[in-house]
Formats: sequence, structure tokens, C-alpha cells
Amino acid sequence: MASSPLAYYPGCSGLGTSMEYDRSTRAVCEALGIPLKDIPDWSCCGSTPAHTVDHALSTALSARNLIQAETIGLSDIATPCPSCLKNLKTAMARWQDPKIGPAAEKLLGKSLQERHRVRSVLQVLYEELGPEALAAKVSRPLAGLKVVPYYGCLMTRPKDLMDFDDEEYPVSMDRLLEAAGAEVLPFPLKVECCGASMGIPLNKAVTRLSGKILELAASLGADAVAVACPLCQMNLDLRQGQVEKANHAIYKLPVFYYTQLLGLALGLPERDLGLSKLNVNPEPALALIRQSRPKPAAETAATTEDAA
Amino acid sequence: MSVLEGKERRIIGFLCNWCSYGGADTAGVGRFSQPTDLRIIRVPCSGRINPLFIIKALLSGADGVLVSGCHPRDCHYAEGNFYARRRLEMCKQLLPAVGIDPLRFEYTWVSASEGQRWQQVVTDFTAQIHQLPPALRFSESPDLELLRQCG
Amino acid sequence: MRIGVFVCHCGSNIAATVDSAAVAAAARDFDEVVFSTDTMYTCSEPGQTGIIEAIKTHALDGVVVAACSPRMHEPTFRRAVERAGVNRYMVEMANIREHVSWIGKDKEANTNKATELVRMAVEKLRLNRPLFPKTFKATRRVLVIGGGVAGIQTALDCAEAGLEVVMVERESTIGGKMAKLDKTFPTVDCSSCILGPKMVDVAQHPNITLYASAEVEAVSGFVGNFEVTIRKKVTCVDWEKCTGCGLCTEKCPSKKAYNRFDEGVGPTTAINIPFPQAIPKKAVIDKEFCRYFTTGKCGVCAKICPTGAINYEQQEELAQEKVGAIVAATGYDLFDWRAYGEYGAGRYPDVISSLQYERMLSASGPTGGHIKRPSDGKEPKTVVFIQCVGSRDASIGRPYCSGFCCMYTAKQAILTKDHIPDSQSYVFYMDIRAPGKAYDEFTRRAMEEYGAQYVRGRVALIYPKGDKLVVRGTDTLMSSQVEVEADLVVLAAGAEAARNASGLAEKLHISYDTYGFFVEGHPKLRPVETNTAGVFLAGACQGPKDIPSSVAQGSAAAAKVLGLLSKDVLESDPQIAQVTLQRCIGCGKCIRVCPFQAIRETDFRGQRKAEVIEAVCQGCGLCNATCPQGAIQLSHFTDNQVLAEVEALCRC
Amino acid sequence: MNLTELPRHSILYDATGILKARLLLKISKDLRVFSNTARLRVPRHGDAGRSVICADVAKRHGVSPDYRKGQSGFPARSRYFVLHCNPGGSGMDRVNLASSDRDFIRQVEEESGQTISRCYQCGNCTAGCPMGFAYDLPVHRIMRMIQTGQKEAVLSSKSLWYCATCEACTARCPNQIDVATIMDVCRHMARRENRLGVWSVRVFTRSFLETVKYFGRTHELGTMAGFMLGTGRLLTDTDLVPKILPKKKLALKPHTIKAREEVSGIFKRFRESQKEGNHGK
Repeated sequence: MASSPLAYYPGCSGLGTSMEYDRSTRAVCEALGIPLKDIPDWSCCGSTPAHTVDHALSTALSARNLIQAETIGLSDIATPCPSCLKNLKTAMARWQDPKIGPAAEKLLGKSLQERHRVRSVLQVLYEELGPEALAAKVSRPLAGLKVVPYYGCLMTRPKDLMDFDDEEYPVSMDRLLEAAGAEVLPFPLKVECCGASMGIPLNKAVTRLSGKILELAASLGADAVAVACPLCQMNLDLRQGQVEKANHAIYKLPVFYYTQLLGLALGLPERDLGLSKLNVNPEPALALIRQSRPKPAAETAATTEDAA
Repeated sequence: MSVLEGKERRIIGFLCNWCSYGGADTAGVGRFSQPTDLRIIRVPCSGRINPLFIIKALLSGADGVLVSGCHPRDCHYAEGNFYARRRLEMCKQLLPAVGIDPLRFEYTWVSASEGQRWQQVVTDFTAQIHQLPPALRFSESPDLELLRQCG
Repeated sequence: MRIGVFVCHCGSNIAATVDSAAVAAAARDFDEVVFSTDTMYTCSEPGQTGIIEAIKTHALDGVVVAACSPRMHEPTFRRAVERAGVNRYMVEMANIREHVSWIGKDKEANTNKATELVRMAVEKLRLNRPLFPKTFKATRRVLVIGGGVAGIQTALDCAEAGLEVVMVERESTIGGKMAKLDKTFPTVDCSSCILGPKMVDVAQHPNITLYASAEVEAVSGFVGNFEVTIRKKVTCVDWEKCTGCGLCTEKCPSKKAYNRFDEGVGPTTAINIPFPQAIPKKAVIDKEFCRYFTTGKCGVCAKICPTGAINYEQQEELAQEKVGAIVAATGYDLFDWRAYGEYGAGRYPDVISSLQYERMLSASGPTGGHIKRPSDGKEPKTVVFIQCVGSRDASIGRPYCSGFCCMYTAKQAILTKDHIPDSQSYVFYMDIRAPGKAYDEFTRRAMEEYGAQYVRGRVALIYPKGDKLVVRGTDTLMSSQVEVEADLVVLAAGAEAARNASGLAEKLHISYDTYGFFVEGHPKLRPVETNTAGVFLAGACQGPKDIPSSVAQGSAAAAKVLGLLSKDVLESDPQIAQVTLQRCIGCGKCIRVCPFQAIRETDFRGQRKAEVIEAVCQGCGLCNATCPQGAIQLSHFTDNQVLAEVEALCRC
Repeated sequence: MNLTELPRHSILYDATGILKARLLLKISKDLRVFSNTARLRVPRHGDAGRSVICADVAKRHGVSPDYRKGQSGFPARSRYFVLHCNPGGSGMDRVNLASSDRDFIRQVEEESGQTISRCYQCGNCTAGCPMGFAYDLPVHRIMRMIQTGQKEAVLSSKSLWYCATCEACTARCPNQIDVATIMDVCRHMARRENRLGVWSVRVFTRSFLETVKYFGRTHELGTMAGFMLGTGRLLTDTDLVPKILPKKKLALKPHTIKAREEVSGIFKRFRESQKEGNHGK
């Protein structure tokens, strides 16, 4: 496990619509002994809008944060948000591009010094800690909770850039949630697009695409969806009402950040996990979890094995 | 006649008959255009190549030497290219000792079916040699002049 | 030496970008060149006659031909000079076509380069000495590796012509992929009906020795005199005693063994005979599933076997065979489509490969010829076929077209309608490649008579929804996204080189391409030969091929073998290593590096010396480059000759 | 004149038809736009010149009587207005292959680092595209039109703006073409040429980046406000307000970073570089 702290990049939505993701991520990392240190005075990575306007602009906006991390002497960076992750990783790659790199450097007025390593918090938890070590720390297994893992379109692609898990059928979140005692259902649409930032300019995109995801999840008999992306969560959770209306359906599927679920399994107080911030009422799902009894460590390990 | 002044460099290729010479033929059959600098000497196997050939060529005024054989494990003579690999690598390491820029010598593996790869190899190596200053011609070599005076 | 130089125009192939006449003129100034000319087609009848006449007129004793690659026409010109009474090894070629005229358009640079290549050839020729081939006796037997339809054809053709044939097959039965097929395109005739009799012929032919469940372990020697070691794998059944009665397979309690012959569609027993028409019809125990081996107690088959053929303690055996020629007919394997994550990577039971589907269609297959979904055994009504899975896809390292998938998919679509009249097939394709006799008409029939809906586009995603599979693709001709809810998806998996083909190629000293397919001697003119004398190719081991092409190649390879072995003696290539005894210090380095054990130690007046075994030396020259004394020299590629070439290039 | 009596093949529109319709709606409140599908529909490129497809926004609107009457070919005082098309490179108009814009092809290749000729039109990009339903040109057709140098058609396509950059096309391309980057690059080119594209997407992008420019970080509420004001879609997502407000997630005040100027400087220099670039061209 990382003994020196990771430079933490919360991403803008962590201050707003996905504050529960940020909060639960910090709580879980603390409980698991993964020290995080915020990148000082971090700024927006530019997200999708920036790279659709210009690659040098997007690179400059993202690279600023890598340079900010350098100021505290850290080059191992973790972020919960896949969109930020992709932008930071792309910025590193494009910085080497003979055309974009110098243009970005001109815009930024600063230079990128180190070879950074940027990972998602999911990747850090999966690779540095691993499901087995997690299982050993679980005090309240999520037994009885049927959950579908939804990774979103950016977490694993493109393969060469993201360099993590299977591009079409990732399993890292599955394994972590299984280690937390949940029943993880095989979900074929793990990396399908939810409509992304089209929710505002073209609402139909979200009602259509998120609709497919929620519909399949419901038809599989899931109690909840676990996600790792703020935008996915917003589309599936906050906009679930819009989706239901457009598709004449009722799903009532709570959409948790996977970190919230891990936090529950680790026995962290619900307050620290921001469960009250969710839009679709999570209570029915939480009730299922509360029914389960705390288990001794040995038994927890056995559960994991079965699940694996 | 001579190497076209200013246009070409003197590049000598040693190619094994079974793979790389065939690969160069395949490139020709496919009309994959290449720089004209390279002159190819055919040998049965890359294992036939004595590093002395390479050094002799470079000392005699060749601007570059390119050796190409079958891919390792795919040698027509079972293991000739394994020996070649060892010798050629050693040769590359030794070149600075005789005052030759090691960039003037490369070895690679191209199979008889890899016409496009051969085109790439030739194009890249020729460009690499054009980056370097022209080698001293045989007659211009100061060492030789020195030798002649001594002799 | 009196040298003549002949510079070819090759029509416009050379003359378009090389001034052949100028090259010929420049060559007149080269040392010892007494005659030089340019000709339109040097390899043609008048061209060769021109060489012969020039030799006689100008008393030439060496010839340089500047034309195409020596890999193409060196033998032609060697025969030509021999007809004029000059030793055939007194010819050198300058490759001014493949290496000059075809790869550059700058005529000045090309002409200059061609002239230098001629100078190089002249300098080398000046050091050539006449060489005389030795003759040796050839073994009139042939080894056929692989018992698929191509190998079977080669074996039967050779055996009929009187050669002794040794056939080695990796599986426990011959028949290869064709034996697994239900019907064959474009005639829709029954595969086992046309292959079966040929398989029986192999078993019964007095000239054919069959090693099934065996692999080639090692090959040594050379054309005419190969020494082959064959490893007989453990079957735990004494095939001398086994009658193929099948009692053991009926009683075997382990009934969940992986069925290799049926591609995993339906299980088999741990002791099994792959299929009723198997040749040889002998039982084999799969140790991975046999209870005797997994639990230590069982032995039912041993008890029941009426001839006592079961032998759990059986050991591997090695057999030796001497042959004069080898035919590789090792076929192909199906691409493992699990590389496609978007098609479920094997997670969805109702997404199957084309060969699995073929087994389902087959009346002797695991479903008795009924199409059933693996998940629930139901008959599918909507079947989606996806072509180019593992073909024409650079992203998974398979950029080539497998050739036959378009046709077998059309056949499977037709058979689907035959089996389930109220079914609807959809075929996702990129291009329909049907260039054979009656092939395109066949694919049209699939559409017109059998109502298969062809959709031009790839499929991006398959996912299960309820008990259906949602297939999400494009119809590029409609320019729109399409979706089909299918009951069964059949992936037309492409062909790739047979498992461990490269390993066999290394044993045979033949080349293989990037994908593991064996490389033929010439892509057009030597399709079944290899660059290793005495080793030939047949069928899909050279590249994906359908049945007619494989059979044609099988016969072609047989013809080549028969041609080679029709003589009692063969000539050896005299371009081999020679030892200069005075220089040899007997260090033995050459003996150690020789890959063919062609050099031995000998005693010369009490001194240790190296001696080349002429019949064994292959002429690689490894010893030449190794010898610290320059005592061992490869004829026609001596140190002096290579250095003369280097000097010719550096001097000009 | 009754629109339903119009021959189906008589009305032309261009690829930005919907946008023009909307602009006109802003200008003139009593405007009626006709659609043969009787609902707002994004015109498909292949439809141009063949069928009547515009937006039926609201039957209660009248029509600007003499708007573009001269060009429309319809009687003056028509109650309907007709959007004119730019026939180049669309529909059944015969494309002159020799007029292929080679510079455009080269520019796309240069800026994206991709080889366009690698595309063999299998359609896998389109097959997996989640936003395909909103596109006027499917992705594989964009690729094809780049191959044939149809700059106008590509850069005026709405698809560029509806692309959600999910990269499914890139991930599944059998020829390893980074299709998503090509879409990105075409968008950049369209933007540099001041093409309007899809208004709502542009406004959203602008609103988002404005907040970044001013505060250093996005401000969700600010982005929304900018979008609503920019598009006039004042009711966007108002249904979500009662859901999100009690959660106290939306910060009213933006989170301004200390080094605000550093970020706004990036934007300033970017704008300057764009101006220079445009002048240079």
C-alpha cells in the first residue's frame, strides 16, 4: 500500500453535485490507510467542453494541476472522477505531442517537469489494496444487496491510454463490491454511455441512453446501481425521474457511488458517506444491508471466495 | 560512375538469401518505393557475415552498412541468425573503438513476406545515414595517407 | 577470365526506369569483360540463345546477367550456360529489377545503381571457380504431416503412384476440420460422405503407414535422406489390441469430458472414440477427466474391454522413419473469438463459433442434427451470423481475410432454413467474397431462395436481455444503426495458423510468416514448394484455404514429391564449405557451430583437421565466419568474394 | 395554400435548417415551420432535396408572410416559409469526385494524427455510437466523406456537436483509427470557421468554460444560468430544482481559486492565438 500520500484531485463536481462521492472517497481512503493530500489550489481540468474546443487548451488546463502537484513534491496522483482522469492522462500524452505540447506550454506559461502517474481511486484501491485485503477489513458485509456495477464509458477506454482493467468488461469494481459482501450481478452494459454531458443541451440523449441502462439493471433484479463517475451518477440518479417519465417506466433504483457502498461495508457512519445526498431514496437498499449482521473476519473471507 | 554527388550516400546491405533478400524482392514486386542509396550483397545466411566485412566496408568509405537476416528462431539454417545476432551486436559495440559512429551500422530481421517492413527499414536507415556527415572516401582517409607515408 | 555481360530490359519492367543500354556500355570497361549487350527478354528463348551464341563467339567462360532476382531465374541461366559448355556455376546475377527498377523512378540514380550492381557481380564472378555436384541415393518414401483433407489427398496420390507414405496425425483420428463439417459449399453435399471413403482408403492402403495421436518430434538430414523421429502420445489404450468396439465408451462413468471433436458442444466420455467414422477407430483416454487418474480408482474400461487393450501405465514411444521428402499439411485452427470483449468474450452461452454450429447441424453431432441453444436447449427462431470475427481486423492482429467464411456462412444460413423453416437468419458482413466456381450464385441463393437477410456492417455489441441476445450493428447501406434480438448468434471465426505451426516450421527449417502460416517457395510459381529442398506444403498451413483448393494443393504436392523421387539419385548443391588443410589448425570451432553436424574431425598426417561431409553440408557459411584462420571457405561466397563485392562498391 | 398539398419533393432545406428555424422563431413569433413527421426532427443529410422535413414547432404560430419569398419559389404571402438548402455534397446531388478537397483531408489527418484511408467502412463506429439517434450523418459516413474530401458536408454536420466523446468508436475500430479524435478535430475546424453547429451544445460548452475562466473551477449553477440565458430555454431542468435544492449540493457561490488569473490567462492567450491563427489563414 502507498505509504507516501497520493496527490488528490477531487474535480469540480466534488464540490457540488457529487460532494457525496468526494466525501465517501476520503472517508474510505482514510479507513483503509491510504493517505490523500489535496493538490493545492487545483483548477478545472477542462472536462469534455475544453477538448471539444481545442486540444492545446484542454491540455493546458489539465496540465496546470499536474504542475500544482509538483509544488508539493507528489507525482502519484489519484482522482475519483473518470473524466478528470482521462483529461489528466491525455494531457500527459499530448504534452509529448510535437504540435500540441509546445502550444499548450505557451498557453500555460509553465512547463511540465515530471513523469506523473495518474490513476483513478478505483484503480488505486484495486491494485494497491486489492479485494482480499479489503475483505479482511469489512465489518458489515453488504449481504443481501444485489447490485449492478456501472463503470461508464471513460473509465477503461481507450485501452492504451487508460491502461486499466478490461476495456469492454471491467471487473475491478465487481471484485471490490464482492469483497464488501454484495451480490454483484453480471451487467453487460457496464461501459455503455449514459448520455454524459448531453443532459442539458439534448436531454433526450440521457433519457434514452440512461434509460437502457436502468431498464436492464431493473430487469436483472438489481436492488441498486454502483457507479464510479459523477456524471453517470447524476444522469442515473438525479435525472432518473426524467428518464422514467420519458420511457413510461418506474425503476426506483438507488444509484450509489461504489465508495459509499465500500464505506458502509467498512462500518463507517452513514453521515460520513453522504447517503442523504442521493436523490432516489436509498432506504430500501440500506434496509437490506442493515439486516445483515456483522461477521467475524474469517467468515468474511469465505464469502469473498464464494463470490469470486 | 560514382555515388550521385549530393544525392546519395554509399550504403551497403548484407542480406541473407532466404528471408531478407526475399523480403527485398517482395518489396520490389509490391513496388514499394525506396531510396536508391542501398546496394545489396547476397549471402546465404546472416551467420555467414563476418564482422570484418562490415568494418572493412566502413573503413573503405561506405557511409552505412545494413545487415538483415531471418527473424530469430526462423532461420533457414536453424540457428545461423543466433550466431549472427551475437556477432553483430558485438560489432556494433566495437565500432567506436575503431573511430566509427555506431549509427552507421544497423542490423535487423526481415522475413521474405515482409515487403512493407523492408521498405520501412531501408527508408529509415537511409534517412539515418543522411543525418550523418559523409564518410571519408578511401583516397581521402588521413589514416591511409599516414600509412602510405610510413610504408 | 573472359566475361560476358547481358543487361535485360524485361520489356519495360527494367527499361522504363533503367537505361539498360547505358549499363551494358559501362560494363564494357570492367576488368575481364570482353562482351556486353542489352537484350529485351534475356530469359526468353531468343535471349538464352543469344547468351549461348555469345559464349561461343567470344569464347566466354563467365556470364553476368543483370535482370530480375536470382531467386527467380538463376536456375534458368545456369542451365543456359551449361548448354553452351560453360560450368553452370560460372553465372552471376545482378538484381536490377526487384532491387532497382521497381522501387525507384529516378532513372539517373537507377542506371547508376544498376551499373554498380553489375560491377559487383563481375568482381564476384572473377573469383568463381567451376563446381561439380555430387550425386547421392534418395529414399523413396514420403512423410505427410497432418491427416486433414489436404494430407489425405497427398498420401493417397503418392501411395497410388507406388511411394511408401508415412502419415503423422496429432489427433486420434484423421479427417481434420472437414470431418467436423456437416455439409460443404457450394453443392451442399454431405462432408463425411465424400471424405469418409478417402479416410478408409488411407487406413487400408498397403503403402500407407498411419501414426495417429502422434507428432513429429525431430527432423534431421536433407532432401532425399531425412531422418524423422515421431513421438507417439500416450492414449492409455493398446491400439494393437483395440478393435474400436466402443464398449468402454458406453460404460465409462466419467461422462463430462471436454469433447474436442464437437468443439465443446455436448460432453463426451473420458475414454472415447471421436466419431463413428474415425480412422483409426481406436479409443483414447483423456487423463484430465478419467476417474482412474483423477481419483485413483475406477478401471471400468479395463474390466469391460474384451481384448484387454487398456493400459493405464502406457508410456510415450519414439519411432524412427527414413524418408526422402516431407509434405506439411497441418491445416489451420479457428481464431479464438474470445478476444472480442464486445461479443461477450465467452460469457454468453448462446454466442457460439461457426464450427460449433457446424457440429450442431451434423446428424452425427452431439445434438443429433437438431439446432438447439446451448443455454436452454430451445430451437432458435432468429439466428444472427457475424462474419469477419478474427478476420480483416488489425486491432486484434488479424488483418488478413480468411477467405472461406463468407461461403460457409451462406451455407449455414441455408441449412438453418432447412432445419427450422420458420426461422429467420441475419448475416452481418463487410464484403461478400465468393470468387469460386458457382460460389457467388450460392450466396445469392442464400438471400433469394432462403431469405437470409444480409446486412452490410459490423456488429459493435452483443448483450443478453431476458432470454434474447441484443445484437447492435450498422447497416452501412441504409446508413443507420440496426438492432436484432436474436435467439442464437453464430460468429464466423476466421482461420489462423495451426497451434504451434511455427514450432514445426523450425523443425523443418522452413519459413513462416508473421501469422505462423508457412511460406511457399514463390507466391505464384512455386506454391507448394518451400525454400528447403524436399519439403513441400499442402492446404491451409500455407494460408486459409477452402476444401477444393486444399485438395488441389494436396495433389500438387504429391506431384512434386513424385517428380523429385522419380530419380534414383539426386544431385547435391556444390556451393558448400571446403577446408584448406594447410590453414586449418584443428581448433574445432567449425564443428561446434555447424547446425547440421556436417563437419567432423579427421586425422591428417597425425594432425587434427576439420573435414566437411559434403552430402550433409547445407552451405550456410556459419563455419566460414567462425574460422579464426579463414581455413574453411564457403564456395561461391568466400571471404575474398564478399570483400571483392564490398571493394567494388566502395571503389566506384 | 395548404402545406399538405405541397409536392413532397419541392421543399429544400439545409443541414442547419433546424437552427435557422429556431432563429426565425426568435425573430418572428408568428412563424410556422412544417415537418412531414409532425414533430421536431433532426434532418438527415440523405433527406435533403428529397423530402420535406422541418420542424413542426407549434401549430398556433403564424408564418412570416414574405420571408425570402423570392428565393422560395412559393407564392408571395405564403403562410409558410421555406428553408433553402445548400445543395453541395448532400442528398442525391451528384458529387463531383474530382472536386474532392485534398487540403481538407490532409488537414484532418495532420491534426488528428490518423490515416483516413485506413477506414474500410465496416460501420462499427456507427453500430456502437450511443448518440447516433441524434446524428444527421452517421459516424461512418463522416469518415467516408472525409475520405472523399467533402469538407462542407462534414463541417456543417450536426453530428460533430452531438458526439458525446464516449470513444466507443475508437475502442472498437478494427483498423485502430482514433475516430473520436477525428470528430474532435472536425469540431475544432468547424469552430475556427465560425460555423454555428448545434446552438445548444455550443452554448453549453461556452457557459461551462466561462465559469472555468472566471473562477478557475466550474460552477454548476453558473453553467446552467449561462445556458438558459444563452439559449432562451429558461425551463431547462427546472423539474430537477425541487429535487436538488434540499440536498444542499448546489453551491450558490462559485469556488474561486487563488490563482484565478493563471487560468483566465490560459483562456486569454488561447483567444489571442485563435485570432492570430485566423488572420494567418
